[in-house]
Amino acid sequence: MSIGVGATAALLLFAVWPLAAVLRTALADGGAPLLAELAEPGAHEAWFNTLVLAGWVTGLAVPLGATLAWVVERTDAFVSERTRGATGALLTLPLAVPPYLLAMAWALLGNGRNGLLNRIASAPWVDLYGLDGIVLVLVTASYPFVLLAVRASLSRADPALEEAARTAGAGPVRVLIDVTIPLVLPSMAAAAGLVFVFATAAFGVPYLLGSVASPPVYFLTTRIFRYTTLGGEDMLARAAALAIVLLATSGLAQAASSWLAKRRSTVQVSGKSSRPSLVRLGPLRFFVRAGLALFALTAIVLPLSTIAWTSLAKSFAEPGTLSFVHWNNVLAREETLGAFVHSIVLALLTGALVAVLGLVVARMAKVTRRAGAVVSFLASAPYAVPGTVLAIGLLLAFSLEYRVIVADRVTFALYLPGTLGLLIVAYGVKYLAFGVRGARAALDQIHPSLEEAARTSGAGPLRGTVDVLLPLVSPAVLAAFVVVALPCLSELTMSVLLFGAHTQTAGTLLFELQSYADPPAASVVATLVVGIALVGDFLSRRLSRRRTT
Amino acid sequence: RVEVGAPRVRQQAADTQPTGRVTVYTSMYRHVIDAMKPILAEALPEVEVEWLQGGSEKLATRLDAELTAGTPSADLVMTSDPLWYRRLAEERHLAAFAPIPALAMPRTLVDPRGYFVTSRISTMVLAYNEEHVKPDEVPRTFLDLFDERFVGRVTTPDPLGSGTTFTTLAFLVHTHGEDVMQRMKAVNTIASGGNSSTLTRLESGEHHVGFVLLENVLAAEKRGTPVKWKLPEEGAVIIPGPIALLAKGPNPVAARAVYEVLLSKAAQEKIVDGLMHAPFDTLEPPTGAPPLPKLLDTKYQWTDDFVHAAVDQSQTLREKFSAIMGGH
Amino acid sequence: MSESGLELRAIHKRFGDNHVVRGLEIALEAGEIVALLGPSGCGKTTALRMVAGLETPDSGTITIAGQTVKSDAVDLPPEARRIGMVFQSYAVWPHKNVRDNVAYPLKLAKNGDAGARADRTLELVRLGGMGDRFPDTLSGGQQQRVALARALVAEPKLLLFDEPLSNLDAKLREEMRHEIRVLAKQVGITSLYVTHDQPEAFAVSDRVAVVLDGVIAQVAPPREIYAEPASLAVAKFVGRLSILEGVERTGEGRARVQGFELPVTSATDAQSVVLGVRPEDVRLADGGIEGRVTRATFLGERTELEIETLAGTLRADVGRSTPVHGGGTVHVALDGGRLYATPSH
Amino acid sequence: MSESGLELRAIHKRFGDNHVVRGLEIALEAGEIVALLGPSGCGKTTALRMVAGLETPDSGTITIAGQTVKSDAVDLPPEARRIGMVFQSYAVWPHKNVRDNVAYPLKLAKNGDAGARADRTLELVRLGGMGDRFPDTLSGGQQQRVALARALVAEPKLLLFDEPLSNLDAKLREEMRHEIRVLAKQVGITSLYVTHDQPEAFAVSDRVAVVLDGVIAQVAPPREIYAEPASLAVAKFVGRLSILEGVERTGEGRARVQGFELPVTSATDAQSVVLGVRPEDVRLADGGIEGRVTRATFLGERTELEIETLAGTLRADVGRSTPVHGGGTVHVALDGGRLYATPSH
Ligand SMILES: Nc1ncnc2c1ncn2[C@@H]1O[C@H](COP(=O)(O)OP(=O)(O)OP(=O)(O)O)[C@@H](O)[C@H]1O
Ligand SMILES: Nc1ncnc2c1ncn2[C@@H]1O[C@H](COP(=O)(O)OP(=O)(O)OP(=O)(O)O)[C@@H](O)[C@H]1O
Ligand SMILES: [Mg+2]
Ligand SMILES: [Mg+2]
Repeated sequence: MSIGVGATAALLLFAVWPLAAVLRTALADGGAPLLAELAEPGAHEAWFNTLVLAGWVTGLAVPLGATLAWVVERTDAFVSERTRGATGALLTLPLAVPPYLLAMAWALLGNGRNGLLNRIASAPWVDLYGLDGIVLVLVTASYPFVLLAVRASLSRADPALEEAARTAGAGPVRVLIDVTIPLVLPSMAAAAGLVFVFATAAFGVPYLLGSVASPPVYFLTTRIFRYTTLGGEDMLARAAALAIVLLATSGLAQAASSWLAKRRSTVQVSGKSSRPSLVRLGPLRFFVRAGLALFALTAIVLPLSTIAWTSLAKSFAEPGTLSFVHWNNVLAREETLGAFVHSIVLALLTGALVAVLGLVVARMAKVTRRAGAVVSFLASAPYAVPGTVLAIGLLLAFSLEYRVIVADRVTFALYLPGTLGLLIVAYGVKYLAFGVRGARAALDQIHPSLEEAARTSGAGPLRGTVDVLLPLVSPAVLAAFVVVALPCLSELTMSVLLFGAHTQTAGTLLFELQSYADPPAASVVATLVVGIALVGDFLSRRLSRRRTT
Repeated sequence: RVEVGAPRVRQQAADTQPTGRVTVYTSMYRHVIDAMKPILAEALPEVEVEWLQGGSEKLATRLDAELTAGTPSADLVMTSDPLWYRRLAEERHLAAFAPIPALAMPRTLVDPRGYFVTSRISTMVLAYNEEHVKPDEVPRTFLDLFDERFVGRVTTPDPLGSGTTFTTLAFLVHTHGEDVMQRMKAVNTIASGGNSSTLTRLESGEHHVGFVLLENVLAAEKRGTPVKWKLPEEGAVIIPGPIALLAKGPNPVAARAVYEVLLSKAAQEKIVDGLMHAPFDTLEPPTGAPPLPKLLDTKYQWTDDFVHAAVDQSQTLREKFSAIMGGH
Repeated sequence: MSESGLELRAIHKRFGDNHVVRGLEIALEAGEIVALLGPSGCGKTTALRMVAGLETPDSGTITIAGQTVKSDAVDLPPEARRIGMVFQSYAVWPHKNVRDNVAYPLKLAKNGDAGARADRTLELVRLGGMGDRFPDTLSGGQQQRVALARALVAEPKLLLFDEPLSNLDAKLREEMRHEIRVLAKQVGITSLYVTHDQPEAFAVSDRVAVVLDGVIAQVAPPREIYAEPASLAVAKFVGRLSILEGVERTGEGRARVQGFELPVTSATDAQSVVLGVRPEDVRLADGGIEGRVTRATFLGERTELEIETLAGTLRADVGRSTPVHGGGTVHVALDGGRLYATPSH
Repeated sequence: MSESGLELRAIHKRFGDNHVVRGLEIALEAGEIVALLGPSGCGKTTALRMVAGLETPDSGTITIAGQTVKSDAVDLPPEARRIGMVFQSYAVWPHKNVRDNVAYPLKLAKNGDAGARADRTLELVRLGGMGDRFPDTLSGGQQQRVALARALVAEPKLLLFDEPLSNLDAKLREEMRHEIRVLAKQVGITSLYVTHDQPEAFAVSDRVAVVLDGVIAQVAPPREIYAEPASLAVAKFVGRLSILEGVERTGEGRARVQGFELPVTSATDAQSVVLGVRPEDVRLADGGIEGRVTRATFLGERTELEIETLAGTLRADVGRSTPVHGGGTVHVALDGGRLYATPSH
């Protein structure tokens, strides 16, 4: 319990307090900045665009992710179980790639004037600048959330439910519509909520592809970004006011999705588990395979290889001439190594911190219903706060030194600016939601008697948790660790505001190169980031496979 | 009990010998910083200088937030937006200081009250891709960019995201009237990102003409580029990059010493190596660039009149720009 | 020969190296109920699922009501086989109410009258009036009856049951097995019923097929399979059995063990035999075989004894009034038994 | 009075409005095995979990081996109660091998000799040599024995079982219930055993406590509870029971039904009574009560009959050689019965 209290205190200090600092500025003078912002037509437009964007992204990513999940989990489209597993892994790769890198790649490939695709086709047939392009890129970045959730839910569902429909006379398609989809609807709804929030809070992609469109399109996040870059207290208050709007929007979406998810309880009694019989695709098999391959090529392989390839192209003017000159330049720079070391350390530490804290919070939510619900809300809310706003909150809250004084002596002093600590706090607060989510799902799958057996064997609550619960949830905790560590590896939005003289990260390096010094060198860093992320992803898969045996 | 306050002081302020750590927030390029490090180390062996390098706007956001909270962690700021320094000075966040080298600068490059001086000069020039722009088409003035012949071919950095660009916009509007923005709109100017992404758009041929900082083009020329630059006939927009001492900085004594070294000839030569102009006519311009006096001879002068207008109307100007260009 | 309800011919199925079903053959007459009875892992479920079309046999022919649904040339999908199936886990759809669950097969068959017919089938399984409730508000027994109604409603040619009662508690199980039999007979539907519970198989079926190791060891009506198991393995699986050694044949239909002679049937011609005895053929009687009671378990209506004799351990049931205690010496008479070939260890 | 093993006094527990346990009282002697037998939802599990400390009673006192573990003043956590518990779902930890599972309680008690003692306990539950295997390679019965070994190994003061066998198949269940009893007696440990299966309760325990609606309706040794149930509700729950109406007392220990007189015991002084008859007290006999056989189910060692008489439906068992068929008329004699107050509908 004391761990729970500690976790709550940490949450209040590191998550709630900085946000409160932001809100306070937004609500200064009786809410003047908020009211002023609400009266702005520009704000209305940004809000409207955000809703349209999030709506489209959700509307496309959910069916796409769910379809892919079904194909991977339930059809005979694969030659062997190995290819099934490999395809599943390949399709979740985008999770390991920062969305703004995807946007960079797509900007190169698909800008309306001279994107590579258009150059190859010698005709302007794609234009990814503007809302359409942003939607598409965000869809390719976010469908894996749905894929993972629906796959998990499909593999948990009692196959007899679907088989009963088959024997009742329904063909595979009818089964899909009448039984499978309703069964996975709750998990689809939950994933839809996540995707909606993801799209609402997205910054990099809307900025990179929206501001160069003609006319440019703005969203809540990019408008907030402008306010923050323009500087001044007034602007900060405006940004905070918009952040409230953003938070409310994504909060509503979250609430709606969890309402939808809970409305019909789908008790998934699993009897003796048998592998469900796979849907035989017959002649469609070829088309499904071709479709999968085409999708993986365009949505995953193409953008990633574009990034790698630009890093080798001599300049943007002559994309055909390859050389290692940028690689040599980047690798020769003193700070490159430092930045990557920092990022890897940050990713590992934050991943570990969030995985553990997420577990603690999820556990609290299970043990003490009401308090737990509040705490898990607090832990999940910051994900919906734009990184810029969160970073400003942290700057406002932690530019001062906090001293704990016992017996009139300073016993503990906390001063974060310029340290990796501040970045860990920022990343941790932002991504805690993932940790809580993962841990909750894992805990729900563990029969309470396993832990009770430890108690009756003589283990106290802590001991029981360590000896029984932790080992059992460790695959899920590892997954949460990876899901958090990957975006931290390349985090950009918050890092550029919070890094210190000695704490440059891969993200800030990338940003610096991209926007000031040397754009081709940025592709090198991007390639490195993606490479490290893919290696990390691969290693964690290996590790978790070993664990589950 | 919990106490909240300024962090522990790292060095006694009364100490007149410059020692300890000095933190500089700067938007200078990293290779320039790297080149300056040995100079500082030699001149001030007791002082450890920490460079926090980042975009001007990011650093401004960060410092604003720190100042709002009460304590800046920087001693010196050295970024590129003169208007912001004026606001900092008015809000009394800066300490007045007159370093000796500043006496040799052209007076237009020095704040008369001594709150900041120029440490380097960036120049906004015309740029075009020679593969796409015929010789007789090449723009000659800023206004030329927004001519009918360039419809859909113009790009600039985003004035709302980049300080140097905002300054340029303010000068154009101040000099030619608000009509300029209408003309930008009329040719579908894409104003996005920073100078470097603008250069990228020009290099790749996505756009053909625009304005961009001279230093970016010079750097590109070094590695080979189809983008050429041109000084506008009426003169370039020059953006002095100020340096200033923060009033509440943690280590003012050492900070002053660093301030002076950064303006020394040795350090300023590194600025020139970094393809920017130093604020002294005694120093050579960067290779291929016009000499300083030629630059300063421009229609776009930092008069009080302009500065007041730019500061007072910065908000309205931004709003108008947004409204005209679309988006906001 | 009467009309055929279901025929399996030479069915084989492997999972990787595991040859699970090894030439299974069985034929059901129309309207007949046959129970597949066998130990866990013997391939019962696999066989049933192949009949349903949920699993594909490696080879063999399956014919339902005269129509070949699976052969080398034909392979109908489950939905075209006109079957009804009841699963161990009920598999009642949680997102549909009871009526919609039951009406679903009718709707698929474009039956206009679906709701009304579903209600009538619900009456049949004694769930009248529950049509509007959702499955999560029903008890296990009620859910299983919904599943049954759903399987029956479209008048399939064949009903398949995979341990439909093993998630229910003992009392309910006894009630339901009777209900299932009555219903299937009333509707006159051919049924294949998988279970590993012997009394359940006996109570529900016309014939019992004992499946051992992927083949059918014996198919016969309950009485026959109980009284005349084809082998020791079948005998052991069908009801309790005590095995006595040191047995000699003493003539046609007679044998002697421990000096005690008794009437026997024989499953073998072998000379080296063991004697299988059912508990109800063991009586306490003076002058019988001597033994020591090693366990006496009072179970209510009967007390189960374990009696150690020189020939082996005997299990016997005695009424509650018989005074026996663990450790005492008793004499037992055997009323009958069956000879089996001595198993080779 | 002998040493106390477990005592529950006036235990109450509500879940919201649901008053689940309503003043439960029971005392076990040291070394005694008591089964809590009752229908689903009557509060057995809740009671057991309160003894374990996994659930907190609203009021009442719990004493284990003389030590008060829960009262108004005291509330020991589960780990301090010195109990062993066996769960219905086995709750064997999948990430530890068998030995580590069993050794865990010893390791917590800082017992240096943990591995060796775990191995000895594994021998006891007949899993010797399986220490290195992981639970997912074990059958259900083996897993449950691991759980049992884990509960026994640290020599707790009290063993708690919550339907430990209901996930196992019938044959295994019969074996295991005997094993559990033998082991508990061998170690001499006080045990509380929750089940809703009557034969299991009888086979495993010294005394059976029938729980109905959150209170204990009767505690007595199996024979007594079977022969002399305190009420009709208890009688119905403990074994099969037929109820006949139109009964009149004809003297001390005698009653008449349908003109047929029989010896009875009595659970009530009321004049308006019904007669409860056990199947084994029903015999086919000329001159008995006339009835029609409405169902005859051959189950192997016995055939279960349902006989409709004018006084009510009788259930009877007959041997396999008795020739009866559904629909025939029979006469039955009753060897005994018990009178209960007529239930008020
Ligand atoms: N999809 C499958 N893949 C691999 N092996 C399988 C599969 N399905 C069943 N088996 C194996 O085939 C054998 C027979 O399984 P089946 O389910 O038919 O047994 P069963 O007789 O129904 O047993 P139970 O009484 O336990 O349900 C088992 O050894 C099982 O492990
Ligand atoms: N945590 C809980 N919250 C609310 N109600 C509960 C809780 N646990 C049990 N109950 C309710 O208390 C009653 C008794 O439950 P309990 O589990 O003790 O029954 P049981 O006798 O063990 O039944 P079974 O034989 O089905 O296991 C049930 O109505 C159940 O729904
Ligand atoms: Mg099976
Ligand atoms: Mg229970």
